[in-house]
Amino acid sequence: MTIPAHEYDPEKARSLMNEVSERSGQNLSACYQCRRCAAGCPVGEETGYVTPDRLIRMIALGDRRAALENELVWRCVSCYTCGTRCPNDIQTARITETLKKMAKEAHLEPLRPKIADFHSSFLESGVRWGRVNEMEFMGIYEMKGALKNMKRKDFKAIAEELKTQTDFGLTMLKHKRMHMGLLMSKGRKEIQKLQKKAKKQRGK
Amino acid sequence: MNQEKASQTAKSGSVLIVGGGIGGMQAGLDLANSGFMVHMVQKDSSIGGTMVMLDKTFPTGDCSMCMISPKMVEIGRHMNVNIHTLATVTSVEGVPGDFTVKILQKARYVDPNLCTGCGTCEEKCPKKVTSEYEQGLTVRKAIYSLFPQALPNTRVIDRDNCIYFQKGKCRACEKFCTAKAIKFDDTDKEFEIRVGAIILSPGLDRYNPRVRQELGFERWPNVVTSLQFERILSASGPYRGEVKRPGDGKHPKKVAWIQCVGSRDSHNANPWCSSVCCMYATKQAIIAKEHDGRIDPTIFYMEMRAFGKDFDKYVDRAKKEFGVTYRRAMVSAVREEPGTGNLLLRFAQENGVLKDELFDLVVLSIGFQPHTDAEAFAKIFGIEPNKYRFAKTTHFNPVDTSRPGVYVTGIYQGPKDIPETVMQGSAVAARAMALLGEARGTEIKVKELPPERDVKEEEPRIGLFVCHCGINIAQTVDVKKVAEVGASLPGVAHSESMLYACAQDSQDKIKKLVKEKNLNRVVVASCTPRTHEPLFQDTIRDAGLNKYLFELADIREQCSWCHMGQREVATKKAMDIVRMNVAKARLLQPVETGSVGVTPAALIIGGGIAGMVTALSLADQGYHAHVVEKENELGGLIKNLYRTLDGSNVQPYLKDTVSRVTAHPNIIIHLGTEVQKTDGFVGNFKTTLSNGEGFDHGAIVIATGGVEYQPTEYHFGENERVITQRELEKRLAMAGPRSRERYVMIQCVGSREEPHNYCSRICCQDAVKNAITIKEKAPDAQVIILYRDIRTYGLREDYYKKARDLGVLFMLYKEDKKPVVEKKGYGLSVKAFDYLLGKEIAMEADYVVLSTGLRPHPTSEKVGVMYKLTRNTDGYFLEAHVKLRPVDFPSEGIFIAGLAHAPKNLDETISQAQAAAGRAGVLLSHERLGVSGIISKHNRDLCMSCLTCFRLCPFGSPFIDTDGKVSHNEVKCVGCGICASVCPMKAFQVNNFRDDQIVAMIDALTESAS
Amino acid sequence: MDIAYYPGCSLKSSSAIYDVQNQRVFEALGIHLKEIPDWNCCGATSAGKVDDFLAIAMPARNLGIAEATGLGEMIIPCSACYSRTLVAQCQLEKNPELKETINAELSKKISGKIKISSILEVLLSAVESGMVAQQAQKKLKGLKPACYYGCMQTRFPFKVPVPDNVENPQGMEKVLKAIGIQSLDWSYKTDCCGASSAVNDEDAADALMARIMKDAVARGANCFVVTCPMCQFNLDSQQNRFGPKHGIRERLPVFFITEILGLAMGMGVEELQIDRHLTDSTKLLKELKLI
Amino acid sequence: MIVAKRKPIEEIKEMLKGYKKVLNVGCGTCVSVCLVGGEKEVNILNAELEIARKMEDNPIEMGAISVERQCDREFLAALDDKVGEYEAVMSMACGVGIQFLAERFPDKPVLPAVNTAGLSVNQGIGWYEERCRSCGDCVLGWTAGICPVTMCAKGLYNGPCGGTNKGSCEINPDQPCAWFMIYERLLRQGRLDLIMRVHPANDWQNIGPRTLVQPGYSKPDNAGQKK
Repeated sequence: MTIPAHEYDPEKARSLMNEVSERSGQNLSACYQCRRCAAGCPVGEETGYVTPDRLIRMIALGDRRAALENELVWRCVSCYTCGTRCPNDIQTARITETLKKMAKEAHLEPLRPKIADFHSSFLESGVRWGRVNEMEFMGIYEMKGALKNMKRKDFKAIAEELKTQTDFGLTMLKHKRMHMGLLMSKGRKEIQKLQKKAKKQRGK
Repeated sequence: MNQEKASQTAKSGSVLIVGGGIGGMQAGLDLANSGFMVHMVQKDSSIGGTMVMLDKTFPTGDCSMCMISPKMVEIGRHMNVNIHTLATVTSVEGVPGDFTVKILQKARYVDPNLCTGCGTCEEKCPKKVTSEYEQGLTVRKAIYSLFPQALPNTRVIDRDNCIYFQKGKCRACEKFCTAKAIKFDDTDKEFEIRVGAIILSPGLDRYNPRVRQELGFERWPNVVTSLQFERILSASGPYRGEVKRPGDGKHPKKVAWIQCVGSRDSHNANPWCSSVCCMYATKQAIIAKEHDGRIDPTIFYMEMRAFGKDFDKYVDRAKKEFGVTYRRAMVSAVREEPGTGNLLLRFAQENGVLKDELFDLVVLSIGFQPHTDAEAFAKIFGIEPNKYRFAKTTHFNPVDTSRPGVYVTGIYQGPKDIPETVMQGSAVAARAMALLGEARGTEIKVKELPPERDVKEEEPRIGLFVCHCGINIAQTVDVKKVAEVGASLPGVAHSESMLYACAQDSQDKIKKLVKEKNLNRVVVASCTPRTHEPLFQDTIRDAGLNKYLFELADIREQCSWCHMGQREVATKKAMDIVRMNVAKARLLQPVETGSVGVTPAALIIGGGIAGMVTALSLADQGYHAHVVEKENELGGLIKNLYRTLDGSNVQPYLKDTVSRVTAHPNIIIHLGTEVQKTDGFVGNFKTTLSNGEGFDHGAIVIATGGVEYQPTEYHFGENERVITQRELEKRLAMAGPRSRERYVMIQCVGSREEPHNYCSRICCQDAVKNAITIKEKAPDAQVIILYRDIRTYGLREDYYKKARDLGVLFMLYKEDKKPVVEKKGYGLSVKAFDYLLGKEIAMEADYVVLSTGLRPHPTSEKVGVMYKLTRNTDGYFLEAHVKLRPVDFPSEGIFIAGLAHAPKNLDETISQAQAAAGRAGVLLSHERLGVSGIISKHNRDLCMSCLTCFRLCPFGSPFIDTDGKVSHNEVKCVGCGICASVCPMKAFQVNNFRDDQIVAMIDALTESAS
Repeated sequence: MDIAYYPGCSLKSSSAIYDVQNQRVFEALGIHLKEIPDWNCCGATSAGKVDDFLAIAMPARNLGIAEATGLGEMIIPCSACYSRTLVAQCQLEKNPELKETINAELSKKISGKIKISSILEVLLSAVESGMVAQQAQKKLKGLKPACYYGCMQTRFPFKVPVPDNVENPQGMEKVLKAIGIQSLDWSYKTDCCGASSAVNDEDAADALMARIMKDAVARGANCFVVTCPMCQFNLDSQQNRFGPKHGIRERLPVFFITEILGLAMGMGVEELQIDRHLTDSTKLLKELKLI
Repeated sequence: MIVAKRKPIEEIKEMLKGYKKVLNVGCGTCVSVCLVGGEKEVNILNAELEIARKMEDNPIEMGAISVERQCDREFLAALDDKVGEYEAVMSMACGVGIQFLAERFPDKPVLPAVNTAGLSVNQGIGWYEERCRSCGDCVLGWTAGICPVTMCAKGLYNGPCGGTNKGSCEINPDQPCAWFMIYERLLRQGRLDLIMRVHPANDWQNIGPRTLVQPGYSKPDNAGQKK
């Protein structure tokens, strides 16, 4: 089965390139496909070999669907190895971060819901209390996971997750590493106001 | 005001050359051989530069030292060249023709006049220091010479590491120096010289990969730089040429090269491409494989930039014959496998799958970068550096710096390979000759010689001198015994042994003995004739003997060095060698060396830019230049070239050049005609043209140029939307691109595939240039370039980056999956396979632009036959030596410039044209040309004109004379001896190598054996 | 000498032991950590992935607070917080208009006058001043540490000044050398431990950590020394998970650099709360007779 | 010119088996030009023989002399006082020279060192191709300068035979068919009608050695006596 040829549309390609370049602050067209980033990417094997160089190539050729829906966008651990060693100074980790936001804006179902839920729960907790409360944000994160499993009626996964989390909690308690109190920062209102303001601006 | 002042004071007839690498040496020799005094300033303790560190060179595999040391010996002995080592220039004042230069020379602590370079001091010196020359792989002593063949080979004391200078003890070197040459009280010296022109050839530093810790240099012992690997490969290197790895001395089996270390990296290192690393990595892989067949070489590269003559063929040979694996994927980090010292490289394979592979040795192909003091250097000479601190030059004057009278050659002008450096060496020589034309010959020394004694009737009275050469011979051969036995040989009137036959005092002794004992032949038993024969010949000539009454018996390279330690056998062999040379000496005859006049004019075939630039340079030097052009107007290929890559405007330059050529009094232009016939020989050619005109001239420059390949692929000719880069360039110059227009360019059309497996070198530049023009004028235009390797080498890499920044899309294609072009509506559709996404891409184009290559000019065949010039398989003329004589032909007096030699860019053509003018200038600067003594003599009585010699002689000296019989033109003869060996009637005999002499040597050897 | 101190959320929860150690060790070195009042979470990597504006705004507020204390330097032990705050400061410098919109909402405005230092920069200044050698007299013979920096200590999403070599940092090695400990060179010093993916992308994280562990073990290290609580927590808590998965039997204690310094200063294991590691760390110390 | 090829060393050794002292005579014209019988080749052959015989402990003494031409008796005069010292004479000249030498010294065995191979052109260094079989009745005028006797395998006067196949001779595809070439060249010269001429068979009847007297000269009446 030969993969169907990709129709290259210069307009589409340029608009995707401009959007990603601007929002990530990276000059994608500078890439000369040396594949150093692929060799250096620690999660290269986990993403089904969708490595940073191929991600840039998707964007350069205007393949928006492929660019937004691939494993690298979600599983990139933002370790910035690719960008630090890129001879043309392209920080692909910033590109995956941008593509995560673009995927969300395009209401695309994240390929790795757990990762998306983790980061949204973490940040929400941070903004809500001013400081991240581990017990609370992990709770919300697990709830979101459980809800998804519930919808899929995957009770075994829920049970398993519950078991690992409780075991983990117990060892943390045993080693007196479990923090019980509630961390807060009074000035969190300023952060929340900034967040609202930014959302309004983005909305325009 | 300065300009007139200079012309009042007479111009200086000497030239300063800053930097003693191959570029500086070429310029020095050209100038010294054409009547100029040369001052060569070198900051190291010996000349040689980077090239002497190399083991072999590409694409021929010639050993670098064998090529460069004859040039070093020649420049070392040249009367008109003063070499100031350990010296740097501190200030330069004045104007072209009259510069005053201050030079600071560091103390050497060894007296050059006394030191004979025997090396005993180095052996006895206790202090070990890491050797910079050997790239830190091994040690040298505190008193040392840079490398075995150093020139001058006077030792030098490294003050910072010498125990005496640091702690006041030791002085071992002084104790053991038999020549008493050590001078601890030596001081730095400052002196001033006056020169007419300055040539900068300081070379470059190499990129130190230590700053890129992820590559593991100086962290994992088995990661070496490419220059360290050159030393590992070299027979004079730390491991004597045995390929071992520094970590544990094991023989590496899997060896990896990582390309572009320090180059093509505007983020972490230097943005330019260093031009030579792709090829030297390929060469190192091949040579390593030759040393040790088990080695499995892999080269990790980004683009294989094999743009030079026969380079692509060399890379193909590496792949097919030597099994070198080329991986188009860059490595991110080099990790070491704990415990084994092996190195783990991870890379992305073509299908995207990541692979870990273990290697025994990793070689980092490091590039060049300007010296750390490049800014200060430029300030001293008052020249403008470009933004990367190279010397700033323009496209149309590639060897002129921003300051008149100061010229630049070699990699200080931009990264380049050895042939281009040598070309620029001759080019700057030409520029200096043009500037100081009238001062030629005003400051050089000429040697007076006593009259030659007539020894024809005398019985042979041979003087035999057997040399110790310090320890080099005496350690293995019983020199005294050889001298004693030698004394009894028939014809020997005097025999003795000497500590150093080549030393100044021994020379004087030989002269005294020749006069006192009325010796009429001299045999010296010492080292290789290659380096010292001219020295001894001049000595006996000073004593009034014809210099060919001399024999050098090599009992060092051919005896003591290769039989180290076997005393009796070596001594017996030394006696045999001496007996043979004495036997030959008995039959030596004096040889008269004639000379021929030189017509100070040159014939230049081809009126393109190469021919015109050569003509202008020669005319400026004061010679007449006959430009013969087939068409009815000058200009050649660049008539349809508008802009160069860096935006310089070509048409005004062309018009200006044509007008200067037509206006120049020394240039005679013959349009619409070709060369009918050329007779005569170097210095005395006579040419008649097809239009009947005829003239005499002393040199010939072949500038027949090339033609653009007319493509047949991709529906060219059928569909008018398929155009070539030239047509696109014209179209852009006239109308400019329209917005949203769609261009797809295809590279390597008609190049790099059989039967034309070579790179035409200019098409990548053309494509990138036009792409930039389009994108700058119409940012929303689509420009896609389908390429096999973008070869924007050297400082041209900036434009490849600029094209990408402007949004030009570059897509790789391979020879076996070429793009497919079809008609689609009004425009065209192009399909190509994208290797990164692993799927086909369909594009649309209003224009498909073919980057067509170059072909040799159709007249090359005729011109080649006319002047007996051979051509390579691609039809380009074959120069005398691909590395060190890129502008000469084997036969004297004929030179080459421009596309006729090989495809090249406009600035490189201009460099080569100026170089050809330089080389021709050297020849034409002599009133008379001395003919070498060691040539073939022809006995017409024995000759039956069987024409075998006529057919075989590569230099065309036998010719069919007016009486129908074969005659021999001694001026063309270089004494190679082919005719003497094939002549059935023994009518040819080479002076000093006659049959009877050689038979006498053989008999002398066989008699003693029986 | 006083210095502003930003602990960050993890030093107040799961990695509280690190907060304790910082306080004690720096106190002993005569460097008084002044925790900045009412600091908020820096957003860590999540902000970078979810909301670019917040990724700058959250650390910006802390910068405002830190500058208000009037101190010239702020130490941030956690690599993630250090990276986020330093990047925010540099981005605000480069982008006055963004600085404007953020300052508008902040009670304590930013003017960009405070130096953001990683724990290693401060420790190295203490090494130079001789305080470390003077305080940390006890010889910890037998420790063969692999110094593990993780990715955020030397690599950043934007251009920022990096005080150490990006690819082969030597900060920890120098500090340990000052107290007589020779650490070994290895190939995975700055590789990523997976950070949050240890929770939300186990296979990827385990593969990363296994590679790091295998090289350290093969090099003959008997422990890790780290400065980042995220790396410490991951390596410390997940050895029992990725070990069996990738066939690694060895278990290496993961010390904070403050723990090593504390021991060398004669502090006890309980005092430094070294006994609270999830991978046992006291067994090695007993074997080497260091406690 | 006349060309020849050196006989294999075994055959020469066989001929010289019985002799201890042999004079080897070189010739300075045709065989020198074709690099088989000049002064150099005489020395080389002598060296080969002396070494070979020495190794078989049956040494031979080889004399060496080269004359300008062995087909002119004046040049052979130089050998008169030399031949006596030798048991046999070897000649490296063409067949003409060898026989003329034998006629001059009838009591000495004269042995050939080369095989004469006809009248050839010099295509390259050491590479010769035959053109003429000297049949004595030249037809080149009618065959556009291509000799059917030499160039055609069957030597047909009125070819081509039925075997031409696409321009090559039937006996060997690399061998061009002479008559095809004749046809082509005559066509080009517009003289194709000549090919239809029937040429009567040549008179090959048993003629002995042909004697030729150039016009204006005459055979001296005392011819036939030994000089």
